[in-house]
Amino acid sequence: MSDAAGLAAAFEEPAFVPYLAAGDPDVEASLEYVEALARGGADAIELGLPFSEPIAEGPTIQQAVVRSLEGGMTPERFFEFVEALDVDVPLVCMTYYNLIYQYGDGEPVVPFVERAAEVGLEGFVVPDLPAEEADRLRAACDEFGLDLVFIVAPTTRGDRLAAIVERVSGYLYVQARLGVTGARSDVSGRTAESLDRLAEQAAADIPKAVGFGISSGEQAAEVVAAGADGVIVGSALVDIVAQGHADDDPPGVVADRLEAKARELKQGALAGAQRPPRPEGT
Amino acid sequence: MSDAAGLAAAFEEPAFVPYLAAGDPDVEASLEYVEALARGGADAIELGLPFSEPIAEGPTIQQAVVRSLEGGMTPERFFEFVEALDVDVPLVCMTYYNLIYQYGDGEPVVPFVERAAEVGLEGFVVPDLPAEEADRLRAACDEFGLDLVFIVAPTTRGDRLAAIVERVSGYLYVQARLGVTGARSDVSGRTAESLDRLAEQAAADIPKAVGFGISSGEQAAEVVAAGADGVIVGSALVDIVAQGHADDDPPGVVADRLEAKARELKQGALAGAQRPPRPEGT
Amino acid sequence: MSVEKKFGDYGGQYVPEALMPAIEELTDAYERYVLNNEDGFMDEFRRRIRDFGGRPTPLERADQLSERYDREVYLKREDLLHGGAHKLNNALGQVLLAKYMGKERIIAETGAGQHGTATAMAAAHLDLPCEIYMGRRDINRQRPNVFRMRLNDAEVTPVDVGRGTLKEAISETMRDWARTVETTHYVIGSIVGPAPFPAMVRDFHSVIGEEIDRQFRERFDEPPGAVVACAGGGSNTMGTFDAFVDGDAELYAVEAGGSSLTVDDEAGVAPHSASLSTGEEGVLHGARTKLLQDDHGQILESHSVSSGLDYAGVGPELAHLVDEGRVVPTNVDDDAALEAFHRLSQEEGVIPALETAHAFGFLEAVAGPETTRDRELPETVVVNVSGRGDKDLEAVVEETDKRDLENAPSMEVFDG
Amino acid sequence: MSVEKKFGDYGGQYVPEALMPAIEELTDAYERYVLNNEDGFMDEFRRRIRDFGGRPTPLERADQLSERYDREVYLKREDLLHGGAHKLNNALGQVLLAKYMGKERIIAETGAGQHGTATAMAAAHLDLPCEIYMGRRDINRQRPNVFRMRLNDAEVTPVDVGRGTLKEAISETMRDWARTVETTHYVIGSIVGPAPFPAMVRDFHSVIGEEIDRQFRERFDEPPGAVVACAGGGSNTMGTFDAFVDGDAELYAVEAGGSSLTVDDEAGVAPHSASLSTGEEGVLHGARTKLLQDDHGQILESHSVSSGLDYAGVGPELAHLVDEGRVVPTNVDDDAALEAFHRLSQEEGVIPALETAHAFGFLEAVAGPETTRDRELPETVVVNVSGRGDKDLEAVVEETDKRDLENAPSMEVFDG
Ligand SMILES: Cc1ncc(COP(=O)(O)O)c(C=O)c1O
Ligand SMILES: Cc1ncc(COP(=O)(O)O)c(C=O)c1O
Repeated sequence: MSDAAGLAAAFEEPAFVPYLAAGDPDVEASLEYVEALARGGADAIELGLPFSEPIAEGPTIQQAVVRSLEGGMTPERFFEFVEALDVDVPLVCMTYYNLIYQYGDGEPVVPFVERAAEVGLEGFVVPDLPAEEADRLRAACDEFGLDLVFIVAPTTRGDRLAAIVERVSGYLYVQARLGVTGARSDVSGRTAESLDRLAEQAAADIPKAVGFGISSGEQAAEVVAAGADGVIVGSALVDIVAQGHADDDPPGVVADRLEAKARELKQGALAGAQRPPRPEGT
Repeated sequence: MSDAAGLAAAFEEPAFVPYLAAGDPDVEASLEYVEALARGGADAIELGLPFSEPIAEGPTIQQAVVRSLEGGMTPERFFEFVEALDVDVPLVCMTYYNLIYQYGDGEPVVPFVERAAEVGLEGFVVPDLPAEEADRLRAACDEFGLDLVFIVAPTTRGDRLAAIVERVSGYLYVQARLGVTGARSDVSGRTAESLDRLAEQAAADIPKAVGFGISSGEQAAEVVAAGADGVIVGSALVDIVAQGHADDDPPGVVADRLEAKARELKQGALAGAQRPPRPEGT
Repeated sequence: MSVEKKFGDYGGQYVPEALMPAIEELTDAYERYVLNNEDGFMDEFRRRIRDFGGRPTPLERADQLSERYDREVYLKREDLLHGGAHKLNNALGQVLLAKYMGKERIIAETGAGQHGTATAMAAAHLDLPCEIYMGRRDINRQRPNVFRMRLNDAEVTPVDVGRGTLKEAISETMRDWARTVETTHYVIGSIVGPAPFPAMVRDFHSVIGEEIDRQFRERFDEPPGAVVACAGGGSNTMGTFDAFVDGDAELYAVEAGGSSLTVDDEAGVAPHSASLSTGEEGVLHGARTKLLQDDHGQILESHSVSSGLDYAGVGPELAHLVDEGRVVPTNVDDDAALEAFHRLSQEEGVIPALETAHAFGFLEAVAGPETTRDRELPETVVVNVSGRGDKDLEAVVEETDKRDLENAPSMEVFDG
Repeated sequence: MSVEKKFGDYGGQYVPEALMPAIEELTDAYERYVLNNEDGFMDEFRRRIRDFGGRPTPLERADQLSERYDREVYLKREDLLHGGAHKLNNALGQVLLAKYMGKERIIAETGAGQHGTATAMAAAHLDLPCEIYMGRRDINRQRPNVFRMRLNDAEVTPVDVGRGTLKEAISETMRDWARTVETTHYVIGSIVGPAPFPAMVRDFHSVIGEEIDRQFRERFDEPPGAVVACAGGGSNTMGTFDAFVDGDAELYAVEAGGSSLTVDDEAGVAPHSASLSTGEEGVLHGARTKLLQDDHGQILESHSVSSGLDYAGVGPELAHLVDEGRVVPTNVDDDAALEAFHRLSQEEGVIPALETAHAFGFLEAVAGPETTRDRELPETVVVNVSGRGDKDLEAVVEETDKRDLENAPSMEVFDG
């Protein structure tokens, strides 16, 4: 576990960590939307840098990726986007490894991390980079003081979990269910199971944020009540962007909806902390 | 060689032997057409009893066969057709072996020949019955005093020719060219070759009628000049029937055309006999 | 060995005189090259059918069918032969023979296009010009096979007479041959036509049964109890049976029962193609055999969902073996053939030709869960998979759509 | 033997964490069953690929091509494998492995439908439910293959996102797998994807090269001078090369040169699929390999007249062997591939898949009468005929029509 403390600080109280694809559906609106999330109570924000083959995403985020790419998003424009943002919560770049690898000249990976640090990003989530392949990125993150978040799946156990815990910093992204991203109306029983498993590991003292399928304040509350340190919400928010785009709603109106949704989710997370802890072993 | 003399008698002078499919395009018109050919000078007439798979015929006669079958022609109706004809030249039934074989009850082949004799037919041409398979039909013909004509092809030689000559009676149908029936504007050089070959065989004293592709008086003359005892003409006459049918001409008009064509061909045959004989070996 | 011209009273050479010399020449070549391996003809044939054709084809245990029918069911996989059917055995043999005979040109008829494509492949392989006669109607129904022939550089000549199907194409090819016999060989597509074709075509296909015999004995140390093959003209049938005729195996020839066995004599139409089971003796396309014909001897129009079985005649040797009681003729209707098609595709992962499916329809009829026949099939059965079904996909989808079959998959995926 | 996870720097396991346990389980099963023949897995595989698949496939001397190129040209006839392409080697191997692993369900992606049909056949054969993801656009372009999959009882699930082609289908299949890993095995269709797929898929295909080696030595007592195979993902390629990597034979991997090698960076489009010859290192679909990508690392849309080669990546092992100088990467454009397609069809009577045609296009380019390259090809060459062209007939006719090719047959026969 790295000692970079940036992201972990966001989890002092039950945290709400939203995700949006940067530049969806265009740069200007997208800036407004991210700022709306911050206003709504986000404790940290995951910003997607779109990759053409988003194998870990469900249809909702896939479409967001397509919109952003069609709008001309590139890694460099992504960094400019981050620079242009007026928010004061930590920002995490969520992207696929090939974009990190190809950026800039010289030693692969380093230029991307250096530039990320320069624009003020606090860390990365890279869904197609397993811990075993992550040493190069981990080293660069250490060099520039950034966090590297890993996803833990319901199926992750034993040695694999140990390899992740050894390399993670910032927070652990706990995947609530098998499958890909996408809003769902129930929260899997597996979340609790995963949190229990993590509690038993050396992972005890890193914040655990649960994501994949959370779409309401009530779900956020349940997840936090089950022991999570925070909730990650993506598709439910991207849905709002997509709907607004489809209906040609003014960006201001969409931004208001996002802010309201953010508020609901943040409140849910806070409310969850007030609920009685789960009985052992459920 | 059988000693039945009926058909051979038709070749006392250079003979014209026309072919028509009985019942083409319908029974009534067809009767009129056959009678017109007799008036035009036919020395014998080949009447086709249509078979559904006329493998030895070209497109012209195939279509005639189809018209006749569609008009309801059957072997029994064919015999009635022959009975209804008012002509005084010998009539030959040209058909395929399966119709002869299937007719009537009891010993195959015999009922057909018996009935043919009854209605006054003088002989048969069966293009799909090679000499080797013909003993049964030959015997029945002998029994009822009918002739059995065989076709000799440009490629027929040696043993095969001997087998044919041994079984033939009436006349030899000398095929002018390889291939199937159908009018053509030239007469094959092979005709002369074939006639020479036949002259060398024991076949010297049976009439040789040349057919396949003859369509004009001039061609008839050439063939007779080359040594033939007669000409057989089918497709050129069937063409007249087909054209009349297609144009919806009154049967009387078509019959007149047939009679005129018959006259041309008979005159050609006669004229051929006046020409100087071919130089040896051409 | 001497050339078999007749099988009992069946067979013979009922052809126009103009063809007889060619047929005698062919008979002579068949005897020398095929029967006596002159100039190593058969060695070359065996090498080419192995390297070009893909022989031997496997004998595969059909696990699901064996369970379903509670006996050992084996598949002879002729569908894996180059071109997708047994047809190449004969086409390659005859084209090679034409080459040995010094012929310069190949012609053939085709109905569904299977024999035409096999002949075109063989002619391309052996570098001989080739012309295939095909009814206009068939050309339009069988586009992929026409493409294949053209791609192999064969001429495809449309036959416009009559209904534009196989019968007309055969007659037209005979006409071409009558014109060109001196330089041309006519590759007949089944064990039909004048001698020596029926015996010769059988000989080229008899490798099927020889392989079965060897492959089966390697597993069981004895020959199979029953051998089953579909029968149109009967080439895959006799190719499969030949090695077993002198033994004890039961031999089942499965014909196309079409939509019904009742003939419409008035219209000249048989709604089936079961000449072996229901036909009568007669002469067609050069041979005496069992035929579908009306009372007058006119040939009936035959019908079957499978165009390769859709023929009014059948090989004279099969007719003879049926009369002798050595081969059991039977038939399966269109519906049962389609169901068998789906069953084999789903349960064994082998999509058969519709022709082949008839053989499996018979298995279901005599040994399936709802069998209505009381024939007791032996414990071990080999079925010849005469061809693959790729050529039949559109037809199967269309025919399945018209019916209410038990096991038909939906094709809804296209609807979106 | 131990599992190869990397080939030099290429390969690895770049997949979402949720898939890692399944991949570890698979790695373990691969090691036990495939590498160590536990429970006789490889024996059963070899038996089934023989009896169900039709192995060994022949090695055939191409008489006309040998003459044309003035050297000994041999064809490895994978087109005769059940289903019509090499694909079954891998599909059958993986489905059988899934069965040994106790999986209850099979999924796979498909582009042109070749891998999908092979997987559907194997799943039907081994009685496992099967679902194939296929882009909507591909579904409508490849009707016959969709029919075949449905007939084998596989679900075919249309993928509507994006352009509805292979790339989207792969991503969608990975998503299904991420959801269902515990009970489902994902049968990847080439030597791509995360370890252990590249090594495992190669191992199932390596029988191709082993047979070539044996068959060639039977004739020449030495290995061939050169071995040529087309390369999309590279499964037929490595299957053919594997037995020769440690020897001296020259190994040529022929990619799709498409209409041009010039990339349109603005549109994100490569008008070719030559990732091995022109691509750069990157990470795609679970592996580090050579890719077609823009300056930012976004994957380019690839193009080829042959849909089976139309992929922006390539197997990591091939990328490594190219870097090592052991495999020579080369490419052939659409026009030359079509000409080669017609040449093989006309001169050898073998209608190849369009993918395969590229390998023959290379032969023409280096050894043909108008060769422009000065590479001197060895005296003996084996070309892998990875598949047959039946699936490509409509496409070939259409693409040929658009061009002015030297040797295209006319399809006028349909005009009447
Ligand atoms: C696959 C297949 N099986 C069987 C047949 C029937 O022919 P035969 O009875 O001569 O084997 C055909 C004819 O086209 C065919 O294609
Ligand atoms: C016949 C054939 N050859 C080659 C390929 C290319 O695949 P690979 O490069 O994995 O052999 C395909 C893919 O569909 C194919 O169908």
